[in-house]
Amino acid sequence: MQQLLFAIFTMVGGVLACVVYFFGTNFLLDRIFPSKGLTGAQASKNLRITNAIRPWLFMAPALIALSVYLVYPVFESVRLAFHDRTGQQFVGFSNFAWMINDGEFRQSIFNNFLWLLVVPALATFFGLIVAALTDRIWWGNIAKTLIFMPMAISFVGAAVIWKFVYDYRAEGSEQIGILNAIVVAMGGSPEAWMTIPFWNNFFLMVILIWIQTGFAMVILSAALRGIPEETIEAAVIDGANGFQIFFKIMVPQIWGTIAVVWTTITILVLKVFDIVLAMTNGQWQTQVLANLMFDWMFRGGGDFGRGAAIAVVIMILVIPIMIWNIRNATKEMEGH
Amino acid sequence: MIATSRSPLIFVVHLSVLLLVALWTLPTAGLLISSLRDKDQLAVSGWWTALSTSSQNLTGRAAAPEAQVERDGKFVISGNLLEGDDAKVSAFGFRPLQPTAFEAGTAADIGDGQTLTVKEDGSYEIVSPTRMEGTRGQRIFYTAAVPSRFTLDNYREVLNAEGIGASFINSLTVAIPATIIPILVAAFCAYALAWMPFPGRAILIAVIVGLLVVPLQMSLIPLLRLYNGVGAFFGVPAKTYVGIWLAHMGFGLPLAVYLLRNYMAGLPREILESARVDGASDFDIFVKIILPLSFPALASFAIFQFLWTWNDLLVAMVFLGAGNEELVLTGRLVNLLGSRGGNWEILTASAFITIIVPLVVFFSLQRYLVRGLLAGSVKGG
Amino acid sequence: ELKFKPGEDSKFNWQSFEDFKKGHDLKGQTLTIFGPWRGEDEALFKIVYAYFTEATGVEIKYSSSENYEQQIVIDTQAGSPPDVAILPQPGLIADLASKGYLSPLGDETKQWLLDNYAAGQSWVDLSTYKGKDGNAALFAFPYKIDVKSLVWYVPENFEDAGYEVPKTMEDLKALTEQIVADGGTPWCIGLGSGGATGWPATDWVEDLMLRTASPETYDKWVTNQIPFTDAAVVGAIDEFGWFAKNDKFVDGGAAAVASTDFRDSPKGLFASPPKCYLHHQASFIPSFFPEGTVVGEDADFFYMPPYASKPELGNPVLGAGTLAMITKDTPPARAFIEFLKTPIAHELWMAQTSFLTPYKSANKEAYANAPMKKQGEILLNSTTFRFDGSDLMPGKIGAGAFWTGMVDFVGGKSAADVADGAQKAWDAIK
Amino acid sequence: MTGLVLKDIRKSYGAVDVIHGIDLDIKQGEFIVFVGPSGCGKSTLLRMIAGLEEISGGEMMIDGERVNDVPPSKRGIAMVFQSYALYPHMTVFDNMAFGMRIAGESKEEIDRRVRAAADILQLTKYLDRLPKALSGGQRQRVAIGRAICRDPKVFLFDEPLSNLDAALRVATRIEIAKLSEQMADTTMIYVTHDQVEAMTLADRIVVLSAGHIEQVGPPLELYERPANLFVARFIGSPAMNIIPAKITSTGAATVLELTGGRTSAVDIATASSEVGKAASFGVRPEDLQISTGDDFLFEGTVAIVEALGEVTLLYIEGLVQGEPIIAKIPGILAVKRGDRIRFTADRAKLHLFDTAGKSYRAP
Amino acid sequence: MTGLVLKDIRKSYGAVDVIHGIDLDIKQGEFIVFVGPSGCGKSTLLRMIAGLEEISGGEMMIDGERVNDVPPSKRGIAMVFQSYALYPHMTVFDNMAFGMRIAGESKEEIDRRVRAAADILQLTKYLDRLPKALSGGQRQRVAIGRAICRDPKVFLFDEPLSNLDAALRVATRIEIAKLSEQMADTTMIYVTHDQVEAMTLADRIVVLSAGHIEQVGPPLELYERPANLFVARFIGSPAMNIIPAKITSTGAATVLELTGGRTSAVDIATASSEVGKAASFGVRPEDLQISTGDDFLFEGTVAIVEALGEVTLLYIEGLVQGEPIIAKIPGILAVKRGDRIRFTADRAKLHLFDTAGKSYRAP
Ligand SMILES: Nc1ncnc2c1ncn2[C@@H]1O[C@H](COP(=O)(O)OP(=O)(O)OP(=O)(O)O)[C@@H](O)[C@H]1O
Ligand SMILES: Nc1ncnc2c1ncn2[C@@H]1O[C@H](COP(=O)(O)OP(=O)(O)OP(=O)(O)O)[C@@H](O)[C@H]1O
Ligand SMILES: [Mg+2]
Ligand SMILES: [Mg+2]
Repeated sequence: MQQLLFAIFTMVGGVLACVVYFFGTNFLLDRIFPSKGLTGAQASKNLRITNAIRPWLFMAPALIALSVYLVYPVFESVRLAFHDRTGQQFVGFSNFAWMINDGEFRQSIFNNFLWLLVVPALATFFGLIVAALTDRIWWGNIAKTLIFMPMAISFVGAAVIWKFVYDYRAEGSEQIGILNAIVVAMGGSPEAWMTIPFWNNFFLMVILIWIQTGFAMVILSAALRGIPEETIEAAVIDGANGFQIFFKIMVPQIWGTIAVVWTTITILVLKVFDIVLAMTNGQWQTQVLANLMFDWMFRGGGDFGRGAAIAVVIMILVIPIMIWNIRNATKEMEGH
Repeated sequence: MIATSRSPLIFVVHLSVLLLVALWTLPTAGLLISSLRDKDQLAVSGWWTALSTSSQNLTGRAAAPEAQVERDGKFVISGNLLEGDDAKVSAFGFRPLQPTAFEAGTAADIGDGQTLTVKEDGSYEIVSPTRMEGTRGQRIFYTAAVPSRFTLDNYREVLNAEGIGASFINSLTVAIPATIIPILVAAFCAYALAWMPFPGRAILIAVIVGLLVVPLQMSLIPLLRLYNGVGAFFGVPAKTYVGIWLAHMGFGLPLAVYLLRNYMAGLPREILESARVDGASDFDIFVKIILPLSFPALASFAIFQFLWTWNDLLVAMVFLGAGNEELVLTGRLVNLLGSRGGNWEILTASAFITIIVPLVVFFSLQRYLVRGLLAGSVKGG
Repeated sequence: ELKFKPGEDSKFNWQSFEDFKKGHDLKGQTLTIFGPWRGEDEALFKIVYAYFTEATGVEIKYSSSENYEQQIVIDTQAGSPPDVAILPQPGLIADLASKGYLSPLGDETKQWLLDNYAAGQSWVDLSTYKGKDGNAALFAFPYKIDVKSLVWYVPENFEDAGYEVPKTMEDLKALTEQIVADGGTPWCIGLGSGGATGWPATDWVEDLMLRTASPETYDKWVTNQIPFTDAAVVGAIDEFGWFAKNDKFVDGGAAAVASTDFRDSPKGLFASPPKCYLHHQASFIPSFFPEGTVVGEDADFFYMPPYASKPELGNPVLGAGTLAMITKDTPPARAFIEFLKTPIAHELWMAQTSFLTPYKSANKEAYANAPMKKQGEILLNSTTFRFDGSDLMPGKIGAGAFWTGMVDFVGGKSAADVADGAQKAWDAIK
Repeated sequence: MTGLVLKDIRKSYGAVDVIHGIDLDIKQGEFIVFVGPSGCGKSTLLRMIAGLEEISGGEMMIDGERVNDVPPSKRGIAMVFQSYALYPHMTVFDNMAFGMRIAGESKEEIDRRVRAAADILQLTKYLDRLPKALSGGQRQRVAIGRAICRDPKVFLFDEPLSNLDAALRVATRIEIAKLSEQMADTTMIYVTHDQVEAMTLADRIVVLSAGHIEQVGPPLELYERPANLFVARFIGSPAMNIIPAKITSTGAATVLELTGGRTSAVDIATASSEVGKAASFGVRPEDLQISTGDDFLFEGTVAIVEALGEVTLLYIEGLVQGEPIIAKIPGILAVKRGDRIRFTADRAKLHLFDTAGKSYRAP
Repeated sequence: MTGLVLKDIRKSYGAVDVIHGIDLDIKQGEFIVFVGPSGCGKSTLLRMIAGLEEISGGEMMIDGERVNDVPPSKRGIAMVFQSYALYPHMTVFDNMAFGMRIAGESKEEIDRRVRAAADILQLTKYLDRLPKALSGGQRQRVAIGRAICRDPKVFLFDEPLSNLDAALRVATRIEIAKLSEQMADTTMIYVTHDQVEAMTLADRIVVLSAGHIEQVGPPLELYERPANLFVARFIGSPAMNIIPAKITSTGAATVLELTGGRTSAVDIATASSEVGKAASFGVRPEDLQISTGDDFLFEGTVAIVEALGEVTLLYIEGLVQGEPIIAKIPGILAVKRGDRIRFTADRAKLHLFDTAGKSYRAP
């Protein structure tokens, strides 16, 4: 009971503090540089000042949090990447040199590219299809909830789930993995899916797609619902069928959101490690960068230098996406 | 809505959604059914077999010799292998290698003049001409058609675990502010990035996108060090709820800002302009126009942020601690699995217990993903 | 709240408790312990430390984590370590010691171990690491040991088939072949463990290594003084291959070995008809037996036998265990280490489950049941005790390349190739 | 062929009934204009014809077939939306070409037809722009162009010219008239609030009010013989002046006593039972003439003078309570506020309605 | 006070120049109407005045102060958007009350003013509805109501009545006129394409074309003395008929030879240097009269007869290439297609433009 009260109190307090900040600073800003009531040069001067300050007031908490929680660690990582395993001694590029010569690293890069090709595209695609189709049926919300479920399931749970899918028992004994059960039922012989090099990557990707489709679906569903109905009506009148409406009218209008979802999942793929860790820990040639990094960071005390160096590589891989986003944002601003 | 709901295509739609849903739920269904199964069955047979009557090879043990009674000069041990289960024995045996040597109902000669009979209903009888010795009962192998049987034991075990209620509250205490605060913070930031002109906007957006990629693991040590420093400096504990809220906020912000900005930038410009003409300041516009109109985006992000904070273990362990008082639900459940993480039956049940809250959140926020929020506001293309 | 009333049961050495109580009064202080025990183990440990609290008045805050490896690195690096850490990985401890995060336990403790633990030198060696200054010192205190050299079987199945418990490795191999000849499958081997897949095989190899090579070779192997590709190592791997890579010897054939979960694999012993007759695994495995299985009756174990042809190697025992160390030097932390030196601290856990100790003064009668006692005796009677080699190797090898290599090995790679790969990985981190 | 038939068509949004049973027979090739006050249900009706709005009650037939459940794309219609509904992600060209592309027309044909439509609508310069870079009127023209480009059986226009300037409006109106002439088989249904459009384009005008039909008929019939007060006031701008009156004598012509006290004879036959009843006397502003003699209908004070160039509007106050009487006199007049002026009108052009608003004139 | 001054205001979207330097002086309290063809830049200009569009060049002053960089909220304006721009998540009431709430008006005051505006605009029934449940015209009225409710220095209306029916349009127009009368200090700037609105409301009309001003002046001046061909054709509907002509004699009155071969004298003085030059002769449709005698301006064949009730439009072909000459004759005529008719016109109402389109009439 007491804990509950404490919990409620802290929750309300935390949220209130945040609200107070925004209202408070705004109030102060308007107080220090008043423009209401005032007219003339003073007002417009004050306004210009407030207009210059206000975006930063709005962004301040976010920017501070981002700097503390993300930018600072980035710099720290970069620093560590040039140091030895304890983070004490400067070693120059030797961590990177090691990396390039490391077979596992090269394997990870290759696998990561596979993941990047497959997962964002498929997860976004399925998410889009589900979001669009479920809007048209009465049990759409139920369907969505079911497809969203993998997202909500805890990671440990997901690992067990896929164990029950991919599990392999020797030929002849009863299969408890459904995939093998199906294969056997169809007359095939069971496979240890996780151990088939190259293809096992795809079996792992299936898991992430299975999870991330829910993400794509929710975001795209919100976007789809923002499409002006009239444009769809107009297309209906123009004689377009369901597919044409979907691909020629709806999809182009939410193109921006599709790109966002795709970007987000792409970045997530760069960071994905728990699936690999739980299913194979990079064995059977399924290693990916993030897992490799995790491995070097923490296994047996860790090697911060190499871990950080891999992290830096992951971060570098995102630069094209950043550039693409700058371009988009600039274009959009010209439009405004 | 368009009056086309009866087009023949709709069946295709129903079918495809059904197919997708089936594909997506099938794995989870496995988990659900598994969570309701007896723990020893999990590793032995596929979860789908639990749904139907299945023929299984089982091992039972007759009562110990001390339970024998003398009847007609013979010594008899009797009992029932199924112990009330609604199964049907078809065959039995007494040697592990020939578990189906005898049909149910027949008498098997088990040596020393003893006979063993197992009937269809599972009742058995060992008849011996001499008094039987030993402390352990005879093993009986039998094949039985076992109808599907489910149990809530796994759930009971999880729910009765010590401290689970407190952990539940801890999780909520973490997750709720860790969802609301970043949304608020991100929404303001997203608005500024979408609609307030200032130099460097595009770069800032890109940087935020770039920050999405920062691996969480990289930040933990520097941040905890910072927390310890701050804690020591102010003489407060380093691991507090505020600390973890802020941590979750920091990690969730890039995505929040990115999603929200994208959505806000798509709102019709005329609406904002008209508010501006109406004399509204940026703050008014944000609070009174943008926020209500961004509900779908806010809701979708809230769903995810809640989910992540709810299911998170790592951040909570590092920034809140792993002690008994502050342990979050995920931590508590993982601990239930024991040191070697073995107990799948616990795992399956706890997976479903943790999923409930996010699903409720999803369900309740889903209605904010509304259609036609902007309808009627502007005319034009 | 104390499970066993002090003074009541004579199998406990209450005197040591009273003595300890007299020597320590730290009322009002707290002690944070970070350990690997969760769930049932945590509950058992709580019962034990309640006596420490009772004796000293120190309030204990125990926490654990699924990812304790990661957690301890983060906590020590960030400067907020627990007072006492208990970890099962000497490799990780060595790393912590070398970074200066551990306080030495002193020569007096070292002497104590030599005097009181069976195969004391083994334990001292295990607990001695190089500190930040480069000087070796005792940094850890072994507490709670698992014996790994065990082979599990179902006595009734043996009886039924007329098999005998083998006394030598030759017998064991013969038995294996016998079972095959009888149409059965001798072994259940499962290496699956999610991200840690492969580790059960390393136990096999280490156990076989101790039976084919001298302990010194073993020690050199785990420190890479001899390369992985040494004939002794390759030989041990091939020995394992004899068991695991023969489709007829293992349930499901060799292909199933890597992908069967180690938690599932013992269940084959209890199937009807039995899927296998033998299972090599550490003392913890009964938790994964079907519900209701009584160890000692429904299932039992025997000591993984040595080769009759190599009597000079004696009765080596492979084991693992947890080691306690001081990560923040406080009086309660010191007192806790002292507490671990009392017989009562061992007996209390012995009287429950899953606890073995090489502590000679701990009353063997305190073991809760016969199988535990039997395991305890294996431990006490060992001529050589060696800690799990993969835990001694650097994390990248012992919890990485070695695991992966073994998975590849059962997948068809040759022992030489596997050893070569592991050695390359080792070279890379030097 | 029978064109379009509406039988007791109804529509309600939840509890709000907006269409209360519309019966209408539209012949193939006819040009029908819907007029009515804002919010009376014109767009809704049009959207129901298009199939965009579900029909809550009644039957709709196209070419003798019930189409209540036929999807829009199968009804062979083109529509111009009141809110344009342009595809925001497509250029003007693509917006117009979309329907044809869907129909699988050849590239050349599409190009030809789009360019022709763009030409008519003066959009050629803007073919490559996105809708958001267009002015309001330009957007509207694109919406029209989109409909013109297709070749439907039924054209639906929802206030297609409302945002156009006069010149373009006339030009587009003429284009639409031409279109309807060229495609004699194509039915056009057109919603407007512009009198001129309604009068010039329509074969028949349908006057709607609050969800039901007040009168249907050719434009001039509605203008000359409105069936009731509502239509009388709605058709014609400025609206017909209504002056309360009392019937004093009936017969082939009816004699009235107006509020002002003057009497007037009207060329409408009434039954003798009507004598003494109150009635509404109506005269259109443009039918009023300034009288200099004594033979006048009424006299009033000028409150406002609006000189539009071509005509002058005089707002006369003091005759009917509340509303001024409006007179529309050709040319520019030398009349000032406050002048007292007498008006007269052609007897044949006067109107008379009973208390329920129904016209006394035989339909 | 000096009202609003625009000095060489320019606007370009990227490479597209849409406003080419507008100079305009608007006095406080004046009612200015912008007219011009669709896409000529009216909305853009209005938006620049509102501060919603950045000014690419030139200066804008309100009350003597440069406001180029002053944000909209500080300019004391209210605006009705061409595309409504309603707040979709607010009820009609809240939409109208929003501005006042921001300004911190009291609850009662807000309620009073919103209800008053709703009353005028016949929106009272709909106060609780969301915009999406309104018809096009109703939405437009809400947009107007929103502006009316506030109490600004400058009102900006962008085609506020385009979706309203005639009656409501007249009513609302009168309301706006009243408003402007009541608030004599409030400047109104009004964009419309409706001639009547422009003529009746404006103190001055600004005729825009392709981003520049063609003429500024009081309505009647524009009607009677258009400065150039563009204005002449733009003001008045149907547009002025233009007939190519040649100046044959100059002086206080000018004599022309029209294409048809007939000559006509025009009451416009021209210099003698103009003799022999080509010119455009202009006559408004409503200034044409049917001539029965020999004294006619031109003769032509009726191509189309449009009877609007009040007036009849005759489209005469064969006189000028391409375009028909339009005559607007009061009343309903018994004229058929194909009839040959002679027209005459008042000399004083004729127009004459030089080859560049400039009027010969002194401004
Ligand atoms: N974002 C833009 N980019 C390029 N050109 C634009 C943009 N917005 C408007 N224009 C062009 O600027 C010109 C002026 O537009 P504006 O909206 O001011 O016209 P308008 O006079 O209001 O027309 P209408 O009466 O049709 O509303 C138009 O030709 C339009 O195509
Ligand atoms: N979704 C809705 N829910 C409730 N009422 C609605 C809804 N949509 C429209 N209405 C009401 O239905 C009536 C008819 O609307 P409709 O759009 O057909 O009018 P309209 O005749 O086209 O008017 P306008 O000329 O103003 O466009 C209006 O009074 C409107 O308020
Ligand atoms: Mg409408
Ligand atoms: Mg405009």
